[in-house]
Amino acid sequence: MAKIGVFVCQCGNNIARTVDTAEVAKYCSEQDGVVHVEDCKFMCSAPGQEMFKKAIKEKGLDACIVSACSPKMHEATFRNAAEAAGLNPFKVEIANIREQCSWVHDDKEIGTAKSKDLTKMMIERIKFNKPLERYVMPLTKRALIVGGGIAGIQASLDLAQAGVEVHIVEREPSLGGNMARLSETFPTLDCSQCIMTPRMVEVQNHPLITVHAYAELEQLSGFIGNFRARIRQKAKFVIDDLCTGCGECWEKCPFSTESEFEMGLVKRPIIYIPFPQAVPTVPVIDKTECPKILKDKCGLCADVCGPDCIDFTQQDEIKEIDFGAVIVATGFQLMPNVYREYGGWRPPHMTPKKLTAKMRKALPRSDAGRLVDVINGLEFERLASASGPTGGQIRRPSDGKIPEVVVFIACVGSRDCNKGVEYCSKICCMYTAKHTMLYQHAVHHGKSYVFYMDIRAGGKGYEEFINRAQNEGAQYIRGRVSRLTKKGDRILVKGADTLTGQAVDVEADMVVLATAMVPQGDSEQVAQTLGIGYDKHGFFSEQHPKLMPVESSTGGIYLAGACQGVKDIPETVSQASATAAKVLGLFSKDEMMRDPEIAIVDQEKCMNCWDCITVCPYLAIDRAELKDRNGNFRKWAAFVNPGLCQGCGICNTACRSKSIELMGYTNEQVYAQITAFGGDII
Amino acid sequence: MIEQIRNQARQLLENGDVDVVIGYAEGSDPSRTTPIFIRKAEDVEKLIYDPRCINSLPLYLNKRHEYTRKGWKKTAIIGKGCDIRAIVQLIAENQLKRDEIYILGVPCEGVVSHPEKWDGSLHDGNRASKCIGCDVMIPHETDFFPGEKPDVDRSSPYEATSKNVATLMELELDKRFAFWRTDFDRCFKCYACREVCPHCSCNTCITDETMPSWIDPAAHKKGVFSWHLTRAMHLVGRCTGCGECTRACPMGIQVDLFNQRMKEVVQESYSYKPGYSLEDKHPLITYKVDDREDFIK
Amino acid sequence: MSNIYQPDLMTITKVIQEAPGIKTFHLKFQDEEVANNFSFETGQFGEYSAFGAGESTFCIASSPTRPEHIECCFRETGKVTAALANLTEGDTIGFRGPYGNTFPLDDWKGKNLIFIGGGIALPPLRSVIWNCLDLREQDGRFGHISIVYGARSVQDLVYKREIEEWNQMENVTMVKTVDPGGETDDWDGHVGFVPHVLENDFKPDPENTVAIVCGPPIMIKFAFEALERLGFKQEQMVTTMENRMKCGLGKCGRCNIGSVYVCIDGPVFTATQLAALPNDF
Amino acid sequence: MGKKIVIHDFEPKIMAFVCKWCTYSGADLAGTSRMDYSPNVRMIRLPCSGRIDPQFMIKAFEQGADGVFISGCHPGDCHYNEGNYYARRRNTTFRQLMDFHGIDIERIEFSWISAAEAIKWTEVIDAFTEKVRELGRHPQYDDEVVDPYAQFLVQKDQESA
Amino acid sequence: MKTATLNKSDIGKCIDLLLQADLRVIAPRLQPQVDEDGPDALEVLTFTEVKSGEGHQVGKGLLPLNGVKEFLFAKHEPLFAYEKRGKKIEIIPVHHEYPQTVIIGVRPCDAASIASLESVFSDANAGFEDPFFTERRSRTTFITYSCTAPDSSCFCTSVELSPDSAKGSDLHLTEIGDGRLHVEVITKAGEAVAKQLQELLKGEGDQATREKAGAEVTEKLTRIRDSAPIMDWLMDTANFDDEMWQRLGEKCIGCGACTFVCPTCHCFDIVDENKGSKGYRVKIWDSCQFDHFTLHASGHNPRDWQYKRYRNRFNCKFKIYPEKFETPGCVGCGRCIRACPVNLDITEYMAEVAHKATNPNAIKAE
Ligand SMILES: Cc1cc2nc3c(=O)[nH]c(=O)nc-3n(C[C@H](O)[C@H](O)[C@H](O)COP(=O)(O)OP(=O)(O)OC[C@H]3O[C@@H](n4cnc5c(N)ncnc54)[C@H](O)[C@@H]3O)c2cc1C
Ligand SMILES: Cc1cc2nc3c(=O)[nH]c(=O)nc-3n(C[C@H](O)[C@H](O)[C@H](O)COP(=O)(O)OP(=O)(O)OC[C@H]3O[C@@H](n4cnc5c(N)ncnc54)[C@H](O)[C@@H]3O)c2cc1C
Ligand code: SF4
Ligand code: SF4
Ligand code: SF4
Ligand code: SF4
Ligand code: SF4
Ligand code: SF4
Repeated sequence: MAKIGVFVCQCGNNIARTVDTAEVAKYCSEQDGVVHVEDCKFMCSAPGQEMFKKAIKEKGLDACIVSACSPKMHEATFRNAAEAAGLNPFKVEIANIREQCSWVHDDKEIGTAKSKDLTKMMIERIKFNKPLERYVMPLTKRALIVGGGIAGIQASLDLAQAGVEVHIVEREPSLGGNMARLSETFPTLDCSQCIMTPRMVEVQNHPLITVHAYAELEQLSGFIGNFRARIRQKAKFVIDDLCTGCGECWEKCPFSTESEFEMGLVKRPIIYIPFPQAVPTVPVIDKTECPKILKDKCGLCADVCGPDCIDFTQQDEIKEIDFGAVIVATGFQLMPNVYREYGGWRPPHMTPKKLTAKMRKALPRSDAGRLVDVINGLEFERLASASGPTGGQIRRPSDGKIPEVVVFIACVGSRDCNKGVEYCSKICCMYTAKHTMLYQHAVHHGKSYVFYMDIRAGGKGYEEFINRAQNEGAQYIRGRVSRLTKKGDRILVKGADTLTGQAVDVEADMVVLATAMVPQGDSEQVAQTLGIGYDKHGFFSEQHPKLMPVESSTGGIYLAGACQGVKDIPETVSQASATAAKVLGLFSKDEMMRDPEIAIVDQEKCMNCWDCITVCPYLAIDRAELKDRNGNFRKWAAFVNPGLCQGCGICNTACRSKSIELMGYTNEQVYAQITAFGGDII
Repeated sequence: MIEQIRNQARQLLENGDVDVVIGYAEGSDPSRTTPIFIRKAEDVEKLIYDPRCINSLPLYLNKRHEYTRKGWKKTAIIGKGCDIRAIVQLIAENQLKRDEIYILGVPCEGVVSHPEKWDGSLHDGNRASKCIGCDVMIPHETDFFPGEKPDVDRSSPYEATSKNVATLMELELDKRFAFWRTDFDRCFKCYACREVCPHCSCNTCITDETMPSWIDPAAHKKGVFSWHLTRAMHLVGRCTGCGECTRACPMGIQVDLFNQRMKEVVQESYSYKPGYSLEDKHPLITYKVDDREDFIK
Repeated sequence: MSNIYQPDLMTITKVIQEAPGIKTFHLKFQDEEVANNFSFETGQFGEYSAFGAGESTFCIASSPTRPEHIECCFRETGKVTAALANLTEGDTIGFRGPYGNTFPLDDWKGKNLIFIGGGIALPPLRSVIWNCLDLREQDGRFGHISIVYGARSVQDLVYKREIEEWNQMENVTMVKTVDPGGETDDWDGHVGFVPHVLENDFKPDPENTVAIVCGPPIMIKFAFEALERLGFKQEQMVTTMENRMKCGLGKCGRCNIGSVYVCIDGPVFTATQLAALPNDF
Repeated sequence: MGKKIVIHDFEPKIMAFVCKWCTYSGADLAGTSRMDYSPNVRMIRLPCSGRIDPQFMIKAFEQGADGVFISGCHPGDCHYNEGNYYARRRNTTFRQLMDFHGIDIERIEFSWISAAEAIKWTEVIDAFTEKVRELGRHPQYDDEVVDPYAQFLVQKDQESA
Repeated sequence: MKTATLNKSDIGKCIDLLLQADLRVIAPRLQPQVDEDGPDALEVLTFTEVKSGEGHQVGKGLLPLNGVKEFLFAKHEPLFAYEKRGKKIEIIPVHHEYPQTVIIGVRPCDAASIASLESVFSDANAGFEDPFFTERRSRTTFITYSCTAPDSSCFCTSVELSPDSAKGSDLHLTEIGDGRLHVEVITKAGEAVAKQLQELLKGEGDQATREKAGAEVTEKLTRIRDSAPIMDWLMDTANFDDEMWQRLGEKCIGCGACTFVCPTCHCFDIVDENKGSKGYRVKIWDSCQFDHFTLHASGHNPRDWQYKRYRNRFNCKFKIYPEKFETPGCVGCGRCIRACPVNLDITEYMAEVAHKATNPNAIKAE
């Protein structure tokens, strides 16, 4: 390593104006280990690079310093050039004497002195640079998509169309997610089912897409390019391959329970598909309700099934499949139960997390003390949907009457640290406006009021959409509703108009709450299964809020749709396509090259305290058992997975015994740099 | 009380439940006690416990003593509260498994600060200052405790602050500096303060590293300052306050004051005290998004 | 006031990469006078410094019969050796020495010699091998010379050229071996641990023979045992110890085995001497 | 461009440890925008402020730095998500420790500087250099400056008097 | 041998006189404590350079925590400097101008320890002379002070010394009552110092009282062993593997405190302190109690277990020193006993060995 070459660039006049490059070169030539110096007009020019390569070859240089512009500019250039000349690229360092010296200092003396110092620091540092080899990793070109809402559907189609094999794991018996519930969608008011169903069918028919409906991701191991997923295919008690989707079974099923898809507004049979356009059209038996499974009574469906595909003994099935990338598209739910707040009694304080845990026990509709006609947005969507329980007629749940007066309340649970979540759910303004219109279109004489805090309609055509809603008759009142109470068969809405400062009381037939959009109830658990980060609400965290908004904190796992934050459909779809692009980028090569500037562990020194494991943001560190020659267990030690490590070096700092070290920024390198600046002691 | 402990120890050894009992025995002069490893049931009579039992025995449980502990599958150890905190911390740091040890807890009324100060009884003049405000006089994590263990509330994240630290903090900066310079002048880097620390359990301490030389190995001013900064930093949020480093220092340097000061900082900033939970992660490897940052420009 | 800790400066005239991580330096004193006054005998060692990193102990790997330069051969194991490994021709290093006792060549007159070495322990042997070969050339003072040398793998063998040279020499038996698993396809030597090959394949005759063993402590132990089984007596077995040392002057206190300081009373010991030492090595 | 640099009798040595994503880029931007700041600082580029080991700061002081400057991305902006949070905790404690040793923590500056904050970079660096210049040479390891023993005893005596 | 008397109260004046003569004076002094009356505070007495006769603790207290060894065998001794210039390296000798020094208030055990150190560092040991030690030694004069109140850890009489021994001393002081000191001038250097103190020294000493005083103090020592059988026992290599080493030594934690405070422990390390292209090679203290002290590059460690390291220490004192240098390596100061955090007591080893040496059969039967 004692053969260091130093190349001082004048950068035309950019550096030479305030730095005497010849002087710097001369100074460097006197340094320990430097065997070659060059003072050059333009290092990055073709002749400059040629000279650089020539010097490496002819002088047999084993390390090079280029004193020039910021490493951000040309570090890669010179590293590549060195590689071409047969020198390990990581034996090239840049001393930044332009952006951080010549351009910020006027005085030539100072500029020269500082340049000398900066270069000297690099000379000392490079003596400890180790030649590093990029890691080559295999790559499985198959993508896993968790969640089959519109985000998952979009991403899968984009990928499959580009020739990538895709598997979708969907928890429910059908694809579709929340969008399938919507009636018409803002800002164009086109029918949700109409635009969605063709895509679902396309997914089903695409030869490269495999849908695991009614399945869950149980475990994900491995790392970018090399994941292995354990997928639990929940028992449907129906044999997929045989079922023709004729519907005999669900039509004959004598028992029923509340329909999740219909938000409990109506009932569904025990063997069911969630909604008529479901994909796949294979029904499942709800084993928690089925009397045949629970107490061996009934079994009617099996009798009626022509192809004989009912199998009550079916077990959950575990499939292990390898993937190269994962797209998470698990979506959202509406904050459950908040409307109790307006129901005349105070609920216990609950965070959204706790609320969601309780969601499963969705409140029974017939609950006496409740205001049955206070519903949430999705329920309204179902009421307004042509395929919904009322066939698109807006009728209130309690008695089926067509409501004359409907009050819409925005921001229920959103923007409210105390009773809900701090953030703005962003889509509520829009869908509330949509709802007023849908209502208005369905009930021409009806009167709709909207209590709102602010109108947020920042989207293409969104403000116009709100204006349209107001023009079509919705009365917007800026203010909070303090209480909802029962008054006869109506609901008394007590509110205030903060613009006029007056109390407003409205007697409504139905109240629609625009409740906050929150993550799925199990999002934290899902995040842990996947090994990705999540924020305090439970939304999955993106790698960087601005520059890497679709990457999760773990390499190879991408985020699409509402699982990452509140989104409407256009945003969801764009993000889904973005993840597809990322995956395609990853799959564009046959194997992966990983930067070697990653952490490695000195396993003998490691005292297995696992501090590094705690701090690593990428879960890149694992526990390894060291064996002796005879294969007996000797000790535990940390082990860095080069596929996961992103090279932040946080572990390096956290490790007290300094058993883990970040290549390219080793302690010795940094120390050499510090010491070189320290000045004289003799 | 010690009789109950002896009986329990005897039983453990006789039944083969443990291979060894680590405890205290009479030392080589009347003011001192010494650690003892008891392997035979008949030797349990040697066990004693009184305020002279200063040593932090969990030291022998950390990895540096692997050689000594070779072949011990299960170890019983006599622990006063502060030592048990050290054990708990070792477990939390994965240096020890809970089921490898059997904790014979002892109620403790405090220990003497130095053997030299022992005059036959414990009183305010010789009770170690670490014992003031101690909330584990009835230890928290035990397998055996002589008698009933009353419930003690240890939920407060604050431990008593040290009077000595307060005195030093009141000094002006340059005086504090002068004080430490005087002290550090004496330090010859024997590293006794490190070796007695139950939490300095690294296979190779970074001070013994040569690539790079983390701190100058010499006992000159630079070397000593760097050593003490390093040591104190490594113990932030981990030091369980046994005070052994100060006691072990043959040059009378009160090294534990750094740890005590850092204890206060950690309490103030992160409401954290080590050695109470088998799972907690220490504050330097955890964070909160809204941690204090009043000093950051 | 002469400073016993102050090294003389030497220039590296040649660097040879012997095996991965192992290098040989050829060294010449920079000061004429020092060079003229310098003499050493085989078996002795020196303290070599890489300025900025510190000092390390290596034996002098060249033979006193070839005094044009001295050689050392070292493996990269730590700070100093890493720093040394970074030096190239023309660079300066420091040297203190020679220190320690020497191989008792006079006692070996007229005897057959077997040199047994493992891994990086060939350098000290190489010095004495060449010394003996050269002396035998001069006056035929030694009988047959055999060399048993092994390393973990073919790659790790040092002095590959000289092994071949010895192999070609008349009146020299060269037995080379690598540990099981370390052989290559074109390997023509033995496969097995040195003591094993010595005992089972080579089977030297103890009659009028001295065995000189060098290697890691564990190899020395097994080689001695093997030799004893072959009928060698303790006084026929010689070794050199490589205890860790800093000063080489009997002061820093770390190389002692009982009251014996390897740096001043060693590094060359006969098995008889070792047997009398406490079990502290 | 160009305030004139005045060379003072004492020019402090300032060691800066910065993350390469934010602060280093911010400093680069200062260059590209031809801003001007004091030349006393030497930067060591690290991947993340979470990589800044207190050991580096100790070493820098030990090696004669008069001030140490640490900087990384603003909270929430860390390229690695959380590195700067760990850095913050480390420094909270490390500063207090230095303070307890009697070392002026004004000599350690911690700042969040994003890649866009070139102006902030120059301002903070200039102010810090000025501050350290006023504090003077870092006396920590100088044998000559004071006889600490005498000084301490004198102070003790004065106090008791 | 010349004798004189000196008033005990004049020691401060002595120090002033020596300082006036441009000598560096080192005397026991108390070090400041954060809270002098606090329960944690101990008196910290050390040999320190003093700038005036005030506040010294000569003759008070027991032993200073540090021995005098650091003034002869420095904690940090630059051996030379070097500077790298390209391929060339220049070695620059460091100029050591050690001040002429007087150490006053040295206890007999510490004074005797100098002889032990000398035997290691002088050219008598393998013909290599450590110039730094000898240079410092030649410029240092020891004024010793007989002990009056040994503590329970002292055992100098077990190693052929006594609380009033003048071995290794240049000028020896013994309390003879009435606030007077008996002064013995022992060496030339002592005489030179005595000359500086001329005005304070009075008449003749009182040899008889001095001896009586010495004998009285000797009576107070509690730990008394005969070291001769110990050495013999250790000479037998078989005993190197005796079971007692592990039994007694397994509690040792290898902290090294005992070796650092020991006035005769001399192990050191040589390291480079580098800064850019310049640096020093320095000699620093080290200890045989550290695990990496003997660790080989191959990972093999001859003393892999802590008890073996303590065994080495004990052997060093009672076998290696006597065998190599014909002086015991221990002066019975008891510092290691006081310093040891786990109360590992060198005299327990001595007792055990003595027991084994004198009752070999009893042990075998055990
Ligand atoms: C009342 C209301 C009205 C709306 N109106 C409009 C509108 O008019 N226009 C508009 O643009 N947007 C509208 N939106 C927003 C729109 O619904 C969302 O943007 C969109 O549905 C987000 O799609 P997604 O795929 O991210 O999530 P989802 O639709 O929630 O899909 C997630 C899917 O993942 C599945 N899943 C969840 N967890 C798991 C798991 N662990 N394993 C396997 N599968 C899992 C779920 O079953 C579901 O199928 C409205 C929202 C609401 C609440
Ligand atoms: C008489 C003698 C002759 C030797 N001859 C040779 C030789 O010809 N070729 C050769 O490659 N090596 C030889 N060695 C071993 C060589 O001295 C060490 O490998 C070297 O000193 C390691 O130095 P370092 O500074 O690079 O390692 P360090 O950074 O100091 O330490 C690295 C590791 O090496 C160990 N170590 C340090 N110094 C020594 C030492 N002196 N002996 C053993 N282990 C040590 C340390 O414990 C540590 O584990 C010899 C040793 C002796 C005593
Ligand atoms: S932090 Fe260091 S010692 Fe602890 S497990 Fe990680 S690498 Fe090992
Ligand atoms: S460098 Fe960062 S990403 Fe890599 S292992 Fe360490 S903490 Fe994890
Ligand atoms: S125990 Fe005391 S003398 Fe030894 S290293 Fe620690 S502070 Fe220094
Ligand atoms: S000082 Fe730090 S590195 Fe050394 S043993 Fe203690 S914790 Fe480990
Ligand atoms: S071995 Fe102990 S008693 Fe003997 S001289 Fe050393 S410190 Fe004193
Ligand atoms: S004997 Fe005591 S002082 Fe010495 S190393 Fe062992 S524990 Fe430390």
